[in-house]
Amino acid sequence: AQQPIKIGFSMALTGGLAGAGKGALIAMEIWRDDVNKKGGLLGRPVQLVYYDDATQPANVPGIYTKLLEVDKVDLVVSAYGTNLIAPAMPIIMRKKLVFPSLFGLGVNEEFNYDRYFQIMPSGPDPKVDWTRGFFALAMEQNPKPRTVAIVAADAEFALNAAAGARKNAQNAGLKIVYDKTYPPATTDYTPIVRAIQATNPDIVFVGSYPPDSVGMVKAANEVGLKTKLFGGGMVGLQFAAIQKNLGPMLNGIVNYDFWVPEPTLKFSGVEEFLAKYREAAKGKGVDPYGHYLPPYAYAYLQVLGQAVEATKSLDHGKLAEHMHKTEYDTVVGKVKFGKNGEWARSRVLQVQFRDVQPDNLEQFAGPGKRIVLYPKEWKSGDIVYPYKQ
Amino acid sequence: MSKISPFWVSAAVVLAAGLAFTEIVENQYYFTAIYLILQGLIMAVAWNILGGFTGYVNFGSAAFFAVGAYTAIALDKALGLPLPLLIVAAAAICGLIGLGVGYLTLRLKGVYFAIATLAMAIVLETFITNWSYVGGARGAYILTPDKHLWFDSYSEMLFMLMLVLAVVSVAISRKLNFSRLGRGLAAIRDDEVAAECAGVPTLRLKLVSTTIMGAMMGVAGAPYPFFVTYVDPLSAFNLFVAVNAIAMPMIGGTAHWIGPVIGALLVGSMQEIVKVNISSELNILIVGVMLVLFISLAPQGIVGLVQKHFLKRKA
Amino acid sequence: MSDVILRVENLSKRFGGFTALQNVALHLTAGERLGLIGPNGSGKTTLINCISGALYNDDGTIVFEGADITRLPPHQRARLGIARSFQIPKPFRSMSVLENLRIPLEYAAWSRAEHRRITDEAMHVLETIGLKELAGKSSGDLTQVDMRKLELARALAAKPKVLVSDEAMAGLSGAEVDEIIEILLGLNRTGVAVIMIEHIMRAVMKFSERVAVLDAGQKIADGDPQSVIANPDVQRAYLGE
Amino acid sequence: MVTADLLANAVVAGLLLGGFYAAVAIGLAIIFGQLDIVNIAHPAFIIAGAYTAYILNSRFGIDPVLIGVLAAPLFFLAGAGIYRVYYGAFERTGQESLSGLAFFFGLMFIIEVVLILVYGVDYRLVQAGYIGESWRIGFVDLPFRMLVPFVVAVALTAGIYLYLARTFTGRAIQAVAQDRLALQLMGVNPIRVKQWAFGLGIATAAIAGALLIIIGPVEPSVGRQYIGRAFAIVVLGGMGSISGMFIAALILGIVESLVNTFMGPSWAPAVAFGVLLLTLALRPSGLFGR
Amino acid sequence: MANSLSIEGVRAGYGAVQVLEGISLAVRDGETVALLGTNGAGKSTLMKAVMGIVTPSAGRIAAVIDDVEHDLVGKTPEEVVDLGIALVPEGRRLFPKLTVQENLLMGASRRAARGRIDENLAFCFETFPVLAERRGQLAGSMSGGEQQMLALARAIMTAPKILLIDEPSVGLAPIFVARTVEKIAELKRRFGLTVLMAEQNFTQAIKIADRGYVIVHGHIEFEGESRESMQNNDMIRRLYLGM
Ligand SMILES: Nc1ncnc2c1ncn2[C@@H]1O[C@H](COP(=O)(O)OP(=O)(O)OP(=O)(O)O)[C@@H](O)[C@H]1O
Ligand SMILES: Nc1ncnc2c1ncn2[C@@H]1O[C@H](COP(=O)(O)OP(=O)(O)OP(=O)(O)O)[C@@H](O)[C@H]1O
Ligand SMILES: [Mg+2]
Ligand SMILES: [Mg+2]
Repeated sequence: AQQPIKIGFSMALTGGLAGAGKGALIAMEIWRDDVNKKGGLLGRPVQLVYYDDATQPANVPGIYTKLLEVDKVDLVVSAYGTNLIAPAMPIIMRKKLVFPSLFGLGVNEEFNYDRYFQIMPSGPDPKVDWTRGFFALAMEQNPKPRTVAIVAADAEFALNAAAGARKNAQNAGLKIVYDKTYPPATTDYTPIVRAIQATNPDIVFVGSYPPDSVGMVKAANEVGLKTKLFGGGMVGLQFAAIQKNLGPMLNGIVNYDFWVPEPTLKFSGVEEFLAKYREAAKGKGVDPYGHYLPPYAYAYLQVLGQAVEATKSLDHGKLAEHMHKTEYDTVVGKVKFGKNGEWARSRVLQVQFRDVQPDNLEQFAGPGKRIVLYPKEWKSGDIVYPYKQ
Repeated sequence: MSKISPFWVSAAVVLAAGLAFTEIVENQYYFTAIYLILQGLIMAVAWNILGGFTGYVNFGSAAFFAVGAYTAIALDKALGLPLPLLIVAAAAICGLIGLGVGYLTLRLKGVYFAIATLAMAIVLETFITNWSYVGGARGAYILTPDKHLWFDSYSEMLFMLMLVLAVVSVAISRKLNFSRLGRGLAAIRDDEVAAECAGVPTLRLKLVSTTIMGAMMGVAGAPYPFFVTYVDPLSAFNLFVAVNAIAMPMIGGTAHWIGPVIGALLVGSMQEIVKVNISSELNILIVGVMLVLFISLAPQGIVGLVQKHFLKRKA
Repeated sequence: MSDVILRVENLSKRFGGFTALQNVALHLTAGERLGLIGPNGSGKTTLINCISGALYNDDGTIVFEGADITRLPPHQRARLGIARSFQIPKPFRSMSVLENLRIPLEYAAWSRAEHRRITDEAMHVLETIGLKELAGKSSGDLTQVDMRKLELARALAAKPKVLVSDEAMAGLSGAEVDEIIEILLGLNRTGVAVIMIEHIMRAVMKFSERVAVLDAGQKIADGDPQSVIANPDVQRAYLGE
Repeated sequence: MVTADLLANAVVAGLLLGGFYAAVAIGLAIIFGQLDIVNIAHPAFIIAGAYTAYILNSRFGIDPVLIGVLAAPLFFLAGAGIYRVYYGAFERTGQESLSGLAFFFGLMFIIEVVLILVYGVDYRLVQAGYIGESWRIGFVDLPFRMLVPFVVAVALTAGIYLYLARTFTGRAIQAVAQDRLALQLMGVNPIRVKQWAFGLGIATAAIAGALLIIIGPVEPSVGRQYIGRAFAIVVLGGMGSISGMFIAALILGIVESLVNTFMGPSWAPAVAFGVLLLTLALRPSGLFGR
Repeated sequence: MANSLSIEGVRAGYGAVQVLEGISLAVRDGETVALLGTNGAGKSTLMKAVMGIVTPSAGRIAAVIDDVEHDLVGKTPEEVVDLGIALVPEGRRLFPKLTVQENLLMGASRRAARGRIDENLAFCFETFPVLAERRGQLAGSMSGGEQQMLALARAIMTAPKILLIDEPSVGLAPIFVARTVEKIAELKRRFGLTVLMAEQNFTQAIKIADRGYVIVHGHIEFEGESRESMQNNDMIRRLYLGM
């Protein structure tokens, strides 16, 4: 038999990011099986070599050196999340490897590495593009909102998203009446929501992680937060378990997303992939539907695989060249990378929760609960505004 | 001429072996793995100076480590100082914080002191989280320079640097252990009032030991940004750093300078081996089981176990 | 009274609302042997805690060799030459009996000790006290009485000018009490002033040149032993006749 | 912009939060405060309690508080068993409590990973009728999500307080760490007392865990966030004192809430733990230390 | 009902160190027996052996409690205490961080003692008024002598049938030594207590002791069947009376 092609990476299987990391791993294994069923790459079977980084950046350099020096992998892809992607960069750069990356926000702004390719559809100016839609939607409404409150968790992604939001708000001429951050380990969010309410903002932008997203939504409901648009950068509202628990409290929230089962987003292969994912995810304690990250985890390997097949080589120079100029067809739609390795055009969706029923998981499997409002190209419905008055 | 002690001979051998290692071994993986073990070793040795010799438990080790790392980040960004100077600066600043912690011992004993150090760590973490110059909660990127002296790679240089720092730390700890100062510290650990009344300047000694501990931990943290290239408060104020700093001396034995060294080498290398060989959540499980087993089988640490064995044989 | 080595004036100490010592005045001349007695809880230990610095007094001054030491930390007092034993023994438990003595020799008596021969000096002290056989024993394993002897030995190792012995003889048989008295007398002959706190009246009478009596935090008598025990107040409060 | 209603709400929210903190810390007040066992893994037990609540709630729809109460005896047994191991390894050989630290760190990792292996790392939540509802008195909101934990915590604290102060076993629990032999000379078996007390402490984790998951989503490693707070509360309260612990928990809750409302939540940990440091500086053995 | 203690050929020690080399003695019902001996002779070790704190390597220790005989060897201290045997240990062994009152109540943990709390508490407070005054003070901050009183009082709170006292007068002022001895005698009268007492203060001990033993290096060197025989013994005179 042929020597397998080894693809190496580090992944968070324990620790803070493990929820997403394990989902990603399932998706990547589905891709491996799909490819191997079709005869592998360049006629060679594909093998994944990975280690758990325990969501600890300190582990990452060691893992990638091991992958390269001991396991002698042919290709590498990144771990999940900015904090765990960045520590691998110097090692990858020194070896001049192609580095498909999974959800790192603006990592390449620091490194300017021309073989870095980011699968997250945040766009050429990731931090700003992220919330562009949220504010664009707001400014279309009548009467025009005038004030905004920005609140974010003290952690990498949320702060970057909030920084982008600040820029967008300024560009839109909104007055920022509240702009604070909170530690992710906060237990009770009602005091924060009350302080926000005291400034009476038209819009509330929230940059948050799963536990605080839940806390914020619950507190907003309990306090009866009166605002016209609420959401924007809340991680966690994309996950089925949290959606089920929050239920009707979600209605009206406008939040970013990357893929939802709306008719406008039926890319080729995504349904089949999700069906396999649902099967594989059973009993693994990960998101049962996997709408958010897994398709992208599948896609970044798809891109790599397609590049290998197209160039018929494992030469990183050739691969990089191909990846820069080609538009790829993946389960997350057409992917084209820009100069800095980000998507050439942003496709951060803004979706609104609609008509959510209590205590029902299945409702989120299909369309109608998360309406795509932005970008226009993928729009599946109209905004309900204001959120709560 | 006085005889050269076996300790210094072995120290020289270790350093020479380290140098030879960088020459012979091509596989960069070993350098990163050993770097982490040595980092743990310095932290453990430092913790033990206060925790083992003096009897004051520091729960805030991660804060010293992180402040060391952030000192390096800030000064690298502001002045672009070379690494050795950054290390010296980190030692100075963390030494000062250690001195401050030392003053806590004036009134706070036992667990009250331990919790105060924990509180101090959280306060410091909040400050760094809110200090945007070094990236705040967003974290800071450090681009490692291309220069690495005569070494083949930057990680080889970091490895050698860490080895030197580790040997120096162990030497300091050993010196403390067997000196008049060390006996003074032991007296403090046993009974502070009795020590004072026997003429031991307890405050001064405690200040010396907290300062050395702080400085040493800062030294362990200073090269870290160059090792990972991206640091955020969450990963710098890391629970694992604090756990290892405590667990390694406990497992090795706290009363003797060699204890933390043995503990760090044992636990550290086990962790590295498990990390890359058992690639799943099981690795943390194994680390957990290992901690429980080691410490249950040898509650006085490995040194304690060996001593007991010898005592039995002698008797 | 020119050679007063230690003088306590107006000393008061309170614990919360409870006054343990009130306006106590006491002096000690160089080379003197003072017995300090008083009923349980009268403040004897508290007084020497204040003198040694283990506690700080609320009011009053303590003067040692002409210098005010009221606010000096204990280790500096120990270096000046005030050594004490603890009534409830406080050995350095992780150390052997011998190592226990190294501490005061290396710290309190550092300027007076012969640096190279710390171990010999420690052995010498142990021999005097009669703990030589136990030199290598872990100090935590001693019997109560041996621990008290160790307390005394550790105080001696500080090479003091004033030695305060807080019930070092408690629990000893008559013959053993005599031994300890001999040791203290011997020490006293070398010029060391001794304050002896003891409830064994036979020992107090045999040893003291002068006796001071505390009761409920106040000094109620101070003078030559015979007249002090003849004092009706002392009899009522302490001797119970 | 300090208005009366904002202030009142902040204080009330702080009280409610503090009540929950008391439930988190009360087990430690026994295990750490009175038995002198540095049980770093206590928050991990609380997470285990939260998962128990999650599992039974999602499967049978039982109320989480009720689950907590029902699970408490099981946790008690688990705690008693763990104490046996701890005793065999450390106390029997006369080790001071410090060496147990590494043991409990290990235990913490084991609990976390076992939860991960069995239930994964996804965030878990419970469903109950009162979650999301709130009760409005004047301009003060009382969200049931916080009020229910508060009430349960107060009941738990009061119960344990009375138990420790009024019963012979309660007093023995307070005494056992001070002198084992002395306790034997009172005719009491210190190991049994400790085992009982340790079990009791762990049993409270079942209830605290249920409260935790009522308040917000839980994943196996979130327990780590409570290590600092829980230990700080016990120490601030003066180690063994239950009433001191309760007051310390309320203070911490109120301080955090006030900072969150008026200063910027980002500073809450620094202020809360700064208060702790200051208190210790002024009262080195906590608020109600002996 | 009779309570007595008998010890036959007991050997015991610590690890490799043998301390008791075959000790035999008896305390008969209602007797107060004094145990004398120099520092390190083994008095405390003997008491620990009775209580089950050290395990004898040979010999027999038995107690008759309310006419029922119990073999004490192999019993844990709490089991021995539960039978109704109490020890006032050397070094006091109080609970330093509990208050005086709590220490006393701890003494009454034993089931048989719970019914007599009020009576025993009153007796203790009458004997040592300072304990009543300071009932809220932490035991650890009491003066040395006060702690000794508390230790004795706490043992009385266990409502024992047989009381072992390791040096009751250590650290007590003469006035309290006299009073303590008197109260032990009163306990004996009131409750028919059987007492074994190690005591260096010979003149006081002899006031209430019915008989005595002298231990030297782990052996019973002398057995005095009466007060007179004790007072007239040469060894005792040498050791205790400074002659
Ligand atoms: N920390 C404290 N808090 C409260 N009271 C205290 C404290 N320390 C001592 N006391 C009280 O002060 C009084 C004096 O105690 P001290 O130890 O000086 O007595 P003493 O004369 O040495 O008695 P003894 O002969 O019994 O040793 C005692 O009643 C004691 O209970
Ligand atoms: N825990 C221990 N470990 C080792 N040896 C011990 C221990 N306790 C006592 N010994 C030794 O046992 C011997 C007898 O001690 P014991 O306490 O029985 O004497 P004692 O007659 O009560 O004397 P004292 O008058 O000093 O109380 C002593 O030589 C002592 O050193
Ligand atoms: Mg005293
Ligand atoms: Mg004895």
